[in-house]
Amino acid sequence: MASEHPRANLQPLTLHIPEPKFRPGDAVDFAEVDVPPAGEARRPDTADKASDFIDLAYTLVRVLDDDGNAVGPWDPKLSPDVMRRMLRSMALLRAFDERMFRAQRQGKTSFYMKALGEEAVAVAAAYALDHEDMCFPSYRQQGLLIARGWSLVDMMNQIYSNTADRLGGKQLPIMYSVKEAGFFSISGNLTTQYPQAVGWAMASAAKGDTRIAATWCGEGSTAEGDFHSACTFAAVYRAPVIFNVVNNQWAISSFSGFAGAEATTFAARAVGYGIAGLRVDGNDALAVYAATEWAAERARTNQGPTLIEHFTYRAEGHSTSDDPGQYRSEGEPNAWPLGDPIKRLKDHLIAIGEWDEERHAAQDKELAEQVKAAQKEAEKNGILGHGLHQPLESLFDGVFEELPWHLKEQRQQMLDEETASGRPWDRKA
Amino acid sequence: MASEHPRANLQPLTLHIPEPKFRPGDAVDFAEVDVPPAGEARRPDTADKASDFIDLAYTLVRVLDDDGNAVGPWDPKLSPDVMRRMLRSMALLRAFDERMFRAQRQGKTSFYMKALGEEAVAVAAAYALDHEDMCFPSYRQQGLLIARGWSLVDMMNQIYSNTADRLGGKQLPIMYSVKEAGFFSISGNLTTQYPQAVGWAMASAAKGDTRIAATWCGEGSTAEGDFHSACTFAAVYRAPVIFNVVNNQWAISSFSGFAGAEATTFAARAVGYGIAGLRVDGNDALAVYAATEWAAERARTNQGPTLIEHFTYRAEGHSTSDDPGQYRSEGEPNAWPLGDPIKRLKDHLIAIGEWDEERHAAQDKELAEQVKAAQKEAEKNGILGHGLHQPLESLFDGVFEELPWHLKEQRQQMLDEETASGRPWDRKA
Amino acid sequence: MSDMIEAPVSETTDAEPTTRMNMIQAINSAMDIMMERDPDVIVMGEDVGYFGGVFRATAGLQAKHGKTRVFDTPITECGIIGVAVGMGAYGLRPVPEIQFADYIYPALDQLVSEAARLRYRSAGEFTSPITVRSPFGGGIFGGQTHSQSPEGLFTHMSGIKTVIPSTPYDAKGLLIAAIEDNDPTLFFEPKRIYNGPFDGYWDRPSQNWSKHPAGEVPTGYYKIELGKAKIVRAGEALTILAYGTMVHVCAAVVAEAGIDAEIVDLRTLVPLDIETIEASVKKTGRCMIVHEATRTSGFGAELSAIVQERCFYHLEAPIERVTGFDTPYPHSLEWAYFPGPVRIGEALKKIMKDA
Amino acid sequence: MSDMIEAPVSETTDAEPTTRMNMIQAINSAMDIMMERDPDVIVMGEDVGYFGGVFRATAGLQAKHGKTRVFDTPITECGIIGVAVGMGAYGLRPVPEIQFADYIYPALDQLVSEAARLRYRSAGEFTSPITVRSPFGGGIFGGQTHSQSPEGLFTHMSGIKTVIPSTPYDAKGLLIAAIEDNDPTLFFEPKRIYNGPFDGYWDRPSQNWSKHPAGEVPTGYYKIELGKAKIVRAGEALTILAYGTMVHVCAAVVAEAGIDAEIVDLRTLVPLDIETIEASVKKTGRCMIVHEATRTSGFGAELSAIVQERCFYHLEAPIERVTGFDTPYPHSLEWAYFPGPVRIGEALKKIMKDA
Ligand SMILES: Cc1ncc(C[n+]2csc(CCOP(=O)(O)OP(=O)(O)O)c2C)c(N)n1
Ligand SMILES: Cc1ncc(C[n+]2csc(CCOP(=O)(O)OP(=O)(O)O)c2C)c(N)n1
Ligand SMILES: [Mg+2]
Ligand SMILES: [Mg+2]
Repeated sequence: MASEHPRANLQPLTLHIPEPKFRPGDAVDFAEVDVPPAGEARRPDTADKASDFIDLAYTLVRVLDDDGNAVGPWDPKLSPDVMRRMLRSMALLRAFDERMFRAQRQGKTSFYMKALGEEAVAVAAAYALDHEDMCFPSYRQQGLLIARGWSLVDMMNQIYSNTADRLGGKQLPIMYSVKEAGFFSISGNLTTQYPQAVGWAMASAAKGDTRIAATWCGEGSTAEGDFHSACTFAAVYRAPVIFNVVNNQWAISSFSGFAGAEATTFAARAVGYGIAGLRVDGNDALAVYAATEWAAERARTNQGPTLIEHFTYRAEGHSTSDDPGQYRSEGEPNAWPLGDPIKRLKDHLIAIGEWDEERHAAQDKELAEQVKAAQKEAEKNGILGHGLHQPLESLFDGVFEELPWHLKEQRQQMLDEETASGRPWDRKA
Repeated sequence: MASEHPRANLQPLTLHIPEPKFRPGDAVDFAEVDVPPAGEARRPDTADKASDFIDLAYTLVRVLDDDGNAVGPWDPKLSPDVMRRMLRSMALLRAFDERMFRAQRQGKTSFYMKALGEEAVAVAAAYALDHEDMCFPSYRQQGLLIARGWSLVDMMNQIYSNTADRLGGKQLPIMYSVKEAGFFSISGNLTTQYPQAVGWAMASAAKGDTRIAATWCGEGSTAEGDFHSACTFAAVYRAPVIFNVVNNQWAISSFSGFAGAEATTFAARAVGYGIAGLRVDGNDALAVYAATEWAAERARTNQGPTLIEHFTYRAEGHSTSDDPGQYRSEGEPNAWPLGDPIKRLKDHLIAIGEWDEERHAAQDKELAEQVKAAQKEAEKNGILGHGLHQPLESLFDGVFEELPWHLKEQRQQMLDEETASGRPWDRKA
Repeated sequence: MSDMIEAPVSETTDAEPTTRMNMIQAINSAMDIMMERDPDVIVMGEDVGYFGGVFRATAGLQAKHGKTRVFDTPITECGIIGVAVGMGAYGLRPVPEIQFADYIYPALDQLVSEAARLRYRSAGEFTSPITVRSPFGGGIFGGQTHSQSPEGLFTHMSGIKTVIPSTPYDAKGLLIAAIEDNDPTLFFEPKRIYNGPFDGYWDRPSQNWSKHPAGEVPTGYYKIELGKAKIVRAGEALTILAYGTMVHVCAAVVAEAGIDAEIVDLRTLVPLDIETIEASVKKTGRCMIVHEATRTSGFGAELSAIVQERCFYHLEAPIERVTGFDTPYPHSLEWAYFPGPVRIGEALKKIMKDA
Repeated sequence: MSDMIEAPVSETTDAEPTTRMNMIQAINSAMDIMMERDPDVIVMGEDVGYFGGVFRATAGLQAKHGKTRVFDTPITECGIIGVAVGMGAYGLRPVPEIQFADYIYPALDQLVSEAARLRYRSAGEFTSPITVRSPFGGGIFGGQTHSQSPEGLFTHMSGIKTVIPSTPYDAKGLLIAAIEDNDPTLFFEPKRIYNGPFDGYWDRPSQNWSKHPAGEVPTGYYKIELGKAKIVRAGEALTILAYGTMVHVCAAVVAEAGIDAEIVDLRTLVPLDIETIEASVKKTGRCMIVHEATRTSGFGAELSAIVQERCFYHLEAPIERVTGFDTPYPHSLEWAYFPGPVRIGEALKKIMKDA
């Protein structure tokens, strides 16, 4: 065939490499972030077809306006009591994060990850889901456990890998597993939980159960193939699952542009699969609640999956191993236009006369005490690196249901080693 | 949090399992397939933003109408000469497929795959691309080679794994590699070529080259994680690449519903990533040409990737190992509403007075002869299973650039084996 | 060679009635029976539903057990295993198929980081009682991507079991055991012997299971304990460790060579039946290991290492590995790659040299 | 222990001037130099661009060589390797990073079925001159998914090379050789010794490279041929085969035990330097193999098998493998898993028992 573009006439191609707006030292101005007014987004019927509300993947479902009012069709009209409990859960999560972050800095454990600034995402979702619904979280949804009233001491025991750690010190701190609270074992490998959530949801549907699944991953993690497999399976079998994409703008040092945010929203991925998609103000607890409730209703009525992008901001470093000052402007967290999720819900409760600053301050104090007391309790069971908290032989527990001979041999070898050595481990620590 | 859905009141979930419309024995009626009139779809400027023509992912770009006219803004207005060459390439491809399919049935090789009914997809694309552009095909785009005028004898040599097979008998038949014709080595593992095409395109852009890449996969193959990685990378770096999804309705025995076709189009995947998407009548060579030309223009002007869904139908079994009568109605191929791509282009050329049935019949005869002659030529170099066509030691060529000691040892071992044995292999065959 | 492999009756727990089955039918029967016995067993994979699988291993299962329990999937091996892990966590017992073992790599992360690790990392709160079936091995002119033997990889991964049958009888009993097992199991099916035992002489007429004693298979439920090898030929001269297709090739070569070899069909690679292996090698003093997979770091390496560690003072000759070469699986030179009778015969000579 | 490892000067082709580098700096320098010398070398991976990598291995490269040559990627290891394969086919020489070796599994299909097979299946028309860098190994309280040693898997895959340095000097020279190599190479970096050699005594103060002779690294270009091991301690009593972190642990144990061991640092696993290994074992008559990866089917199995095959008649004691256990990498019991001085010491006693 004829080459209709003689090469000599062609302009050289260029490769586009995304670049975030601000780097260390830059003054931050988020004016370009498009924030539609609260209450503006329409709320389709949960029985509507996904193709009928594609626009919702490109706006922001927002309920709380700048004056602390709850407005528009997505207002879940929660009782003040429920809202106060949500507020309390978020504040507790923040207090917990702060204390555990510090514990890591004090050398009491190896690792910690905060959810600072994105507390609403997990907490409000937990309130909107049934307690029996199954959550497949990433590492930043400890808010689910806290909202479901799970024991702080138990969480801390895991963080400390101590004698009371139900996971026997086997997992990195914060990689909880709490079946009783409908919280699936967290994996270190990103996004593997997505197809697993779909499988769980498919199983529930196949069994004629009524429970649904929900899963979370970061915006950066959406690039993994597992994300795509999950969306494809969920679309094909109309699995009763909620996909949450927590778009907190950063994936360690990489801004969301490296996950595709320059081209479209993450909620738009849903459009690509023909499944329901919502883009939500992730710092608005009522919007997160409403979106989750709506998606759960769709799932429960066999309308299939919903993908919710939670537009939020990671106000802290990625983890205790990270220093965000190396790659982004320190002005970002405070300039973030969607504000602080705790303050926004607090302001709303105050605006409707159901809360006040004094009670809030008192609650903060109370929660700090609660966390401190829990920490004290947990530390009775030991902290990481100070003594041997698990029997050595437990290293082999759970590789298989029953130990095959080779693991028995290796276990014996390990015990013999200890005997033979002057290893400074206290078996009974 | 309160469980707002007491379980007892909930309806049991059900799992949706897709089911194709027709199974063996069923009468076929494709009335439900939505076929918009030719000429209807608008043609945006190649400089337009992807978000400005999302509708094109949900319609069908069609140029040839039922009366053999080329209509609408996508008419590429090709010269009769170019169209006659395209027609000839498609007919040659069909003749080639027929003969090679038969050769496999005659036991001359182990495997073959036809492109029957989807000839336009690869052939018209080859005409719209530059010869220097790089193709990353799946196993059903032999039409690219044929349209680029590549030697039939060379292709057959590969199919026969014979002495003249440039790939040294190392690959399954039809897994061509023709660098000279801009045709990347075909992989047996589905969709791996997708990110590779993106990498090639990124490299071209990084180097300020003017060549672009194009890649193909089936609708079934879009489910692989590689597809998602590729689209994500291409969106992020605006890679000059064309993604072709050949939606021929079937993936071996699984209808397109198992890849998500019940929920939306495959072109809609593009919308999910915010990249340009087109849905094209894959049996309309002029539409395929026009879409490819348009996408290539976008790529060449740094507008980034385009995903084109080619809506077509796999008129034959998946491969020589497959019997489609086991899982779909035999009436499907003939009932397919988009017709035969060869007949449609032929009818157009006849309608505009540039072709006639006699010339067509004569050409078919000529092409059959050409293929037959090529086959005769190729078979001089041997057919699979009849004699040893490659030196035994060539088994080790190309594992690495240079043979490490262990492969040298194994090569020697193999040669010693042969000497030691009564193995009926003729080293010189 | 068919009568060289012992009749398997002794292992049958519920042996009547029996019928002739090839390996596909035996595998199909295992799934069918398990789906009847346990409503939590489900079967899924590319083309396994209406069509019944490209090798027909799931034929008839959808019609019998319904679309919700036997269904086709999207073509994403990562998704298939990931979804199976989630179903397992719910409480189902999924039996996913990977159409060819060559296509298992996209699923590796879900297999290794998830299925194999879930029990451990959750201290038993969640488990992965899944059985991944996949045809493997070459000798069918399938070229590079329909012929590979990746079993060795999985044996390096703690938390997963690897099972490979060599007869219809074993296939059924082992598959039932794998499905009942509460840990993830890879069940690799030697596709070259789906229809009949293959003796490695590719230029001789092929056999089928109807004349082989292990082609007589109970129609009902029975299982063969995982982790138990089987001595398919007792002997004194040397020990041959093999599995899958290569068991039959070895048996044929040994018969032709008239050597009194003891042939151990491993059946399960992890956990390995070290007792049987050790006893045999200590008895014979010689050990040959045969597999079709590429040589370097194949499972033969582990076998050689462990035999050497345990039987060092009994060994009268170096342990020999007979394997595929360290090349991709070729198309036209398939039989030059394949560790067939000549390669095995040469190794036999070498290992028996001083005997 | 630092002076137990010989100064590497003899191998340097262009040795002046030198400077003190830790392993990260040496790796950084290798990439920097190769980017200067060859405009086709590009560096990509999660967080490697502006930030310079979570271990800082690519720090400064983007600022110096530009965003088109050093850039961050989406978080898809499959995509990173697939894209690198395509770039390689174009003619570039990509050096992708996988942030932790534990995250290499999603890329396995692109590595094994594509990068490793492209030259073979296209008869050399297309090649994959890519070098995949990835930190591996434990001992940093990284838990299950920041500690694994998957190198053994890749040694089973024909068409790919596997390289593991143990010092800054070697890291730089080997990485340059890997980047120049026209075949795909996995370059696993023992992260435990990025900053200093680790002797396995986790409860003693840690060292750093500034006091180690192999921390003196030429600032310019030099390379160390792939496939060449290095005898880091000559000896007569036994041969120890190790690589990466374990080289240092072995050296420390041997020094404390006062045993005249010959320690061979393999440096490249595929292709293996069999000559050096064979000569050493034939000389000493004893062989110990040490790696951190899980035991079953780890690369130690291949080493044991191949040594046994070639040195059988020289062996005076069973070859010993000292490895991690067949469990996932634990968090709190990391040091019970780790094949540290006690495990090595016990094995030494066993292997030297009759000496
Ligand atoms: C498969 C895999 N690849 C890479 C990593 C390393 N990693 C851990 S977290 C992270 C960034 C994830 O960012 P995002 O998904 O946006 O979640 P966020 O941390 O912002 O909540 C990376 C690259 C990993 N854990 N798993
Ligand atoms: C990774 C992988 N998984 C599975 C297969 C087996 N397989 C080969 S072709 C095919 C169907 C592909 O269907 P589609 O993508 O629609 O392409 P078509 O054959 O219709 O052109 C399958 C499942 C494979 N080759 N590679
Ligand atoms: Mg993020
Ligand atoms: Mg198809």
